Amino acid sequence: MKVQQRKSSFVISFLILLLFWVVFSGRFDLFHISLGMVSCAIVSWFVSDLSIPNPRPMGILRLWYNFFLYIPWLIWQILLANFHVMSLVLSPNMMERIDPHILRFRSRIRDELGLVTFANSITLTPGTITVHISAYGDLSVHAIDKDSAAALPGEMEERVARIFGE
Amino acid sequence: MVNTLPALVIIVPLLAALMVAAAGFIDKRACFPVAVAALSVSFLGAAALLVQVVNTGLAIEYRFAGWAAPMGIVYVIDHLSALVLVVITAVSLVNLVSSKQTIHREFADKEGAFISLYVLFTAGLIGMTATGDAFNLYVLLEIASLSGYALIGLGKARAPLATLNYLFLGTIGATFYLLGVGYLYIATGSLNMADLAAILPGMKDSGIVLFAFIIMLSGLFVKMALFPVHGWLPGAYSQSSSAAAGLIAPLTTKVTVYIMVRICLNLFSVDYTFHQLNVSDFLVWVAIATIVFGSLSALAQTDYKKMLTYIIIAEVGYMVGGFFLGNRMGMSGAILHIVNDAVMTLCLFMAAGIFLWKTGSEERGDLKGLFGSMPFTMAGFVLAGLSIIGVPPTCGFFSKWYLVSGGIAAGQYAFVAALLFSSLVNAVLFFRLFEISYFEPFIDHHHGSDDGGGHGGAGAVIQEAPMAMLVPFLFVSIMLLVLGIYSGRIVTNIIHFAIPAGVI
Amino acid sequence: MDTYILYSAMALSVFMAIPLYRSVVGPTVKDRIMGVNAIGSKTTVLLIMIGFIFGRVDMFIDIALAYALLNFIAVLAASRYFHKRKGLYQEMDR
Amino acid sequence: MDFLTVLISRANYWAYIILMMVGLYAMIAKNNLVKKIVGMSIFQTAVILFYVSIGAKQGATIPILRHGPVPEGGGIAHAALRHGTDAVQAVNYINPLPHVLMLTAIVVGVATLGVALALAIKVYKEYGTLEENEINQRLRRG
Amino acid sequence: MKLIGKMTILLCGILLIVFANKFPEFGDPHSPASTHLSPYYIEHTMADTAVPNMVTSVLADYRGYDTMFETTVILTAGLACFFLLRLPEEEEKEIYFRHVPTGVTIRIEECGAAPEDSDVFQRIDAQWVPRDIIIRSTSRLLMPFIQIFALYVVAHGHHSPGGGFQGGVILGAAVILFAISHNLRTTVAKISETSAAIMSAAGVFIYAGTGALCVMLGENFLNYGALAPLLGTDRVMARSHGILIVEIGVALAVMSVMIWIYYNLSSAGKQDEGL
Amino acid sequence: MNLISVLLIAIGLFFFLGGSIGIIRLPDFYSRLHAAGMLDTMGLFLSMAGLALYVLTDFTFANVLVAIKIMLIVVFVFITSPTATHAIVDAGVRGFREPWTKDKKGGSSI
Amino acid sequence: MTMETVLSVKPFLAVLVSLVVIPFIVVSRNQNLRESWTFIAGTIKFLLVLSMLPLVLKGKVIEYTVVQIFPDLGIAFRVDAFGMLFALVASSLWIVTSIYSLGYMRSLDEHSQTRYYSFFAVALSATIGVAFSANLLTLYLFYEMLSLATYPLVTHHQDRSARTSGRKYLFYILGGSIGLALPAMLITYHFTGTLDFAAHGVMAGHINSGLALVLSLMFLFGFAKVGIMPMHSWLPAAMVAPTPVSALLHAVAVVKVGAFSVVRVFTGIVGVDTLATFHINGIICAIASITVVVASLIALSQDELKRRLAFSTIGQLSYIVLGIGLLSASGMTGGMLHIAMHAFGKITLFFCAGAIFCATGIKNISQMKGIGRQMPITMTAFLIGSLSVVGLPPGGGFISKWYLVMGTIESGQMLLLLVLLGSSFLNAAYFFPVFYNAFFLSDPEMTFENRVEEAPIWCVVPLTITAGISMVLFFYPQPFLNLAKLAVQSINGG
Amino acid sequence: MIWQLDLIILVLVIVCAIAAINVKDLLSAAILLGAYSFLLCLLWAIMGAVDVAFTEATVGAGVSTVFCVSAVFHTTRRTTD
Repeated sequence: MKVQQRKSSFVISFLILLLFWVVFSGRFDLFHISLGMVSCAIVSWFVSDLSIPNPRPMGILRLWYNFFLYIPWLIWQILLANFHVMSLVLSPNMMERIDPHILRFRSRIRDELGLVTFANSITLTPGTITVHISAYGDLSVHAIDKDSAAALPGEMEERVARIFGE
Repeated sequence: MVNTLPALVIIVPLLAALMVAAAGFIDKRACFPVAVAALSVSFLGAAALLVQVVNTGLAIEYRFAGWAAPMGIVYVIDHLSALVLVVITAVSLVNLVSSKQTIHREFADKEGAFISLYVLFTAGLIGMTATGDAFNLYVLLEIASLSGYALIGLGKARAPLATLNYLFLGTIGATFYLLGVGYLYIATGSLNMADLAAILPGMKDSGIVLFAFIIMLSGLFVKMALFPVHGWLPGAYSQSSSAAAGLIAPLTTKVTVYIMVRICLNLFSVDYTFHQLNVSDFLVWVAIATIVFGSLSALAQTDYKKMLTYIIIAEVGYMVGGFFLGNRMGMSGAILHIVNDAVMTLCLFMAAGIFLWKTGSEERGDLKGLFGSMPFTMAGFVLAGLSIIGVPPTCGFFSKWYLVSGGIAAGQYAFVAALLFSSLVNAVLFFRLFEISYFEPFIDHHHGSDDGGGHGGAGAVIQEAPMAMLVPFLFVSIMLLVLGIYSGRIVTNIIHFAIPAGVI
Repeated sequence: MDTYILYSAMALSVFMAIPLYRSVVGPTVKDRIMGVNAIGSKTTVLLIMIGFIFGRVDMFIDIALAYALLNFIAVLAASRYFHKRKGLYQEMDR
Repeated sequence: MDFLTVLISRANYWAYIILMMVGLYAMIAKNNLVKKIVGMSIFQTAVILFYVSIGAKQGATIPILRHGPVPEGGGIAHAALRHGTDAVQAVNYINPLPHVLMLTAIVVGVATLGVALALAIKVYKEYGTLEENEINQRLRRG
Repeated sequence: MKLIGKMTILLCGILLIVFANKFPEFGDPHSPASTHLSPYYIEHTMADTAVPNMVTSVLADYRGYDTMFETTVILTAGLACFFLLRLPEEEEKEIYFRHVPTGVTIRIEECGAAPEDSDVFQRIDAQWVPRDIIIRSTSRLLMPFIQIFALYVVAHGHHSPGGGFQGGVILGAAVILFAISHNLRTTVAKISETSAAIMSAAGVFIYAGTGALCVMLGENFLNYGALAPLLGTDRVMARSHGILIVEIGVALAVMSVMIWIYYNLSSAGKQDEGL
Repeated sequence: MNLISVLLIAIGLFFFLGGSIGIIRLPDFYSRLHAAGMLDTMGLFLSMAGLALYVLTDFTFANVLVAIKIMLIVVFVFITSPTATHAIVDAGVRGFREPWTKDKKGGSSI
Repeated sequence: MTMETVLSVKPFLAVLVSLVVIPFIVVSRNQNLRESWTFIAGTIKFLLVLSMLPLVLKGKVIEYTVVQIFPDLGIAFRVDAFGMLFALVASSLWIVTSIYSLGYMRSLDEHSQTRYYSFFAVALSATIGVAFSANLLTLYLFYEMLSLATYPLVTHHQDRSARTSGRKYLFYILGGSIGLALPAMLITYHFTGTLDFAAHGVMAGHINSGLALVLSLMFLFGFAKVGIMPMHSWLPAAMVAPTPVSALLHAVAVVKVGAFSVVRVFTGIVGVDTLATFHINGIICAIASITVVVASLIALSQDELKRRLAFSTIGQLSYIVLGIGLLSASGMTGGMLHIAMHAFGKITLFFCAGAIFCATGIKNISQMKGIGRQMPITMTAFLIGSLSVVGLPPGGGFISKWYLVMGTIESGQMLLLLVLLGSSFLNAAYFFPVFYNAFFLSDPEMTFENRVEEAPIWCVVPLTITAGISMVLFFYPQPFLNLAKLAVQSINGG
Repeated sequence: MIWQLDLIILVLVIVCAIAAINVKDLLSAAILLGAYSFLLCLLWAIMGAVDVAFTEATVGAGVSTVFCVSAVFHTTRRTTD
């Protein structure tokens, strides 16, 4: 089973990496493609047990699909938050408007990758930064003002949880 | 068929260094034989090159990657470089053979790395000597320097600090050299020495070329430890382990002097160096200062190895001063002294290694009674000392002869006086050592017992160093005599062709 | 358009002085790391812009990409110092 | 040529001199070994700046041959190229030689940096400090 | 010392400034530097080596010999760091383990050999860093992409900037990233010091060996044209492929040396706990 | 098309400026990170998008790849930037640096 | 007069032979074997030298170039009359001294005898090398070799006084040769382009008067072994050496090498004409005379026998220099002859001093009261030796002094004649007390009363031989006289 | 070569260099050295030296900073100048 797992994770990473190679390379003659194959094989052999510990081919596809759905929303959120922080920073009475504080809460996401995605999303959204995250989902978040903090955990957590099927 | 010898001389050590580096992690026993074999091949190659050059009288050019001179990198083996190549490979080989046990004792689990660095250092020097490309020289200089830092750095307790200082100054020197190459490049657009030499006479009055000359020479002066910038040398050399010192001390400064000679003669022409610029007088005075300073500082040392390092500084003064006398005699002397001083210094540092092996100390006072307990070693040591002093028929005398003759011919009596002064100081230094080892009773440091008693060495048991150390050492000390006797041949057959015809 | 990009690049390089100011002056080391990080992101854009100015953007992307990736490693290494060690002032007291 | 023109038209050279002197100053006059190492790094990069400035060529593009035709309006840094032909002309490309040399110099720089830092660590292990004057004091005392 | 330093610098600076004034115009296409040698490289690179990136062709072919030693410089640095810093392996006095589910740290004294790592018990450093899942997961995610990018850089040195050295450094940096985000011991277990050292020597050996192979085929050292019969191409393409081969050697050497230096520098020679 | 890219780049620059100003004005480094890390990332995203669009004005296959690569940089930055920010914050926490809050002014804003 | 040149390897062999035996000496564990090697070498060397004598007496010159070190200068040997004279003295006396050392060293049971014999052999090689050298470079080479080889001999006892003396010895000898002789040689080489000894010197026409004077003085003081006055004090100090060493080296090899070198340089390099035209000889004579007188006066006040002999040597050596400085044929003949005559006389004296020390352990003259009765043979030999040194018949010294006196008269230097005669008187004055003490006084403690107890036979025989030769030379000085005359002829002839 | 950018970056580079050797904390010096290499990378790119820029980016950002920080980690941050 272990060998099986390794094999499939090898194949998955190989395919993904080959895609990247093609994008990087932009050359499709035999020579470069074969070079790419070799390179991808080497890298996948090297990292297959690291990056994709338990491969589920269909799961990964679904995950990615969900993920791509999540991204536009995230970007929109980030943009909104950006304008908010921007207005904070550029406002003459900035010192009155900001109110940095740390808030702590526990996320219901259990998947490690999910937690990381969630934490990074929080950080990416201006106004909030994940200070610490434990393996059990305890987050401490530094927020620059009350408004930024208000949205947490909120919708973002829902969406991330949905990606990772929880 | 291409003559591949010039490439082999450096490639074989390089490949061997790689193998040794790997072998150090696989099977340590393989390191030493591989290195010795490679250096032997390199030595034989260098000797064959020398013979070829002397026989044909023509420089051998080797084109790397098959590209002709200004485009690619070429090696040019002429009389001068072939001679220096032989010296480098020989010194390196002999010292490696003799220090097998020392290496084993001092760097038990890093033997592979040490030998690899050792061979890389040699390869760097070989490349510096043979290359005909100004920039390639920089790269090889850095290889030699880096491996040199490492070799020195793992010595005695103060070695890291001293080496760090060496590293700083060495980097300044190398970077200045690189800057000089850049200035030449900006002025001419070329990096090949022969090509540069062809272009430069057309732009004698260019300030850029002048500055290139100044900055390159200042860089090299730092590297060769000329007087005001000598600070790094004593600490670094005296703190290094004996196997490393036996390699680095004889070669580094000499090869740097060689490069200076090469740059002044073959890159900037004789005409430019000696007639266009009036720096030679000034540099001779700097050399005089170096000699006097080195000699006086050597007098103040009680540590044997530290004394040697100051002597090296003084010897650098000999060579630089002799070269900048600007006449055939002086230059012959300087070039001959490159050879002789390398062998002499090697001999002295090998002796230091043996003393260290024997007494565990490099203090002057700990040489007590060694004449009695190790007569053969001391015989070789005396020969080396006499050679440094300049007593005939050891080789030191003959190079000094040329130098003094050159000094007289150039009317630089101060330089002559400095040389003689330094000879006398060396006599004092070495006879002080001889006296200590001759008159005072032997103390066995390893066993803590005083078995000399009464007359020094009268009852001492003969306890020579191991054969593997002693035989190369004696070989080198006999070479001092042989070189001395054949110095005439060296000068007439080799060095005279190395000096351009323009020099009187 | 290229002129526009040139001016944008100039503006960006002027903006770069501000994080640089933070990393030069910045009271704590963390401020400096942050400044460097900010310089890094601006540099990435700037590299691409230079590519446009040279008209050879395909050649500059690789640099920018490598830059983005390695900047991350440098920042990580620098902050890693604090993960393992205490702050400067405590070290001085010690 | 008035002062400002000289100042600007050779700005790279002035900058290299300043950087070089900054590095040299740190190497000579600073007391702390790591500071000296930092200075050394700066010193070396100054030379790189010098070389790269030698290689610079007005109106030329980067030293990688173009495959296709020149795009319209693409690139203002190499105006010459636009009225060039398809044939490779030296005047259209920046001199690659200094770049090659400087790759080597950078490599040498990082190698030296590594060795220097290793030595600094050893010095610290030996003396417990990186300040040269403190080390010297310690040496003098014992 | 400071005064001397300032004086020296003043002197050097004045000297440099005086002479810098004599330079040709900055960026002048007609300066000697731009007209003497470089036109040959620019105009012949395609015909000689079929490599559009002149820097690569000059680096690995025209001046390939330089580059071989450049790689050797790096190897030397690796060897030097090892030689200077590496301490002999010593019996470990204390070993720390962490029970992952509870987060309890256990300290074991005077044990002979350390017990194996398991999912439950994890060996940790004395200066323990709590397992930061963000950094760890991100690095893990990024690693393969960095590596494939690095390999791309190595392979496409002919057509775009990059080549063996840059690719090698990125590869090395990827491993360093792994070491930073996880810990040194895991990394050393994955790529041991021995293999790093041997790989670095092997990398340079690929380079020098290619050159030596050319010598054996009866041409000058590093003249890749000699490889044409072996590769089954014409001489120009053989040069191109030869360049690729040596670039791979450079990449291998640089990568492993960077890892090697990092191992030694970050643990001060003990190779147990890194940065 | 060009107009959009000009606009995007302009907005991106604006964000960069904002991030820079934030770096100066905000009181302590936790809050500065909000500006430095995140506004910059957004600026980068927007300007890169503008540039990618600009590449696409000459719509060839090679240029599409270039655009994809540019966006790939953005993706990487979106992954690395929060991680780096987090690492710096973590460093701050481990350096026992109290965040600046309104009640304890001055605390660590030096 | 053109000289016929013969190429032969013999001079080189003569130099080499004692070097070749050194390994055998070192390896030999057996004492007898070791010393027999010394004898074999000595005999071969003597025979080699002797075999060249007929050729030289026929006015031919033997040449051999070993190696060409500089384009026009190499290590080369050339045997002419003067060199032959010196070589003959040195090689014959080596055999005698070897016999003597055998007795002396064994009876005193000295340590490190192997080293002793080895360096002895080296010293002899160097001496012969100096004698046969064809140019100044070769001469210098062997001169230095001799200085260094004698250092271990001088400091043989390895005690504190040996160390001090060794230091002094090296300081003067090496300091002189490196500091003065070497630069003088190089300057000469620079200006003249050659260092070969020529009959009329090589300086003429190349060097002006001031430089010639400076160079001459540099040579004179640089070859410090000749012991001209300010550079003399190493000689008494070196008397700490075992007596055979003092005997051979300080009566024959070392000091005579100094004298020989000075003569060679003055005649072969500087040239008699140059000396005369620039009036350098006057200065040299003055310096030599002062040395003669002062050394003799000092010798008077010395109580230790060997020290007295040492100062006597200093004085006698200056006779040689003086003889050359006279520039007259007889003077030069006398000077050269004095090398031989003084050697035989002085070695006898040293042997006697050693024999006395061997037999009784006494060093001072004041303690020797009545010793003549105990050691009649020794003291008789002493008498003959001192007669020779003082210059009275039937000692060989008379001949040389005669020629010296004739030389002063020839060149009309009456002041120098006075010096010569006066110093002879002084010589007599410092030797007279020795045998007066030995034969006519008696010790109050009657130590030596009627007990004939000579030194070992190995000591007595050599001193008898040398005393005999000394006497024979008075009656039959032909070999040396002919050689000296030939030498002077080649210098003045043509 | 783009001289306008060149000038601006040169100023920044010099400021950064001077700051790197004057800052009173070795870790900061190491980090500023990293920033210095970032800026240099830009400078090379501006002058068209893409390969040099690439190398500088990888070395300066990826390796030298890490090395410096490691060294500082194993020694000390304290400095008097």
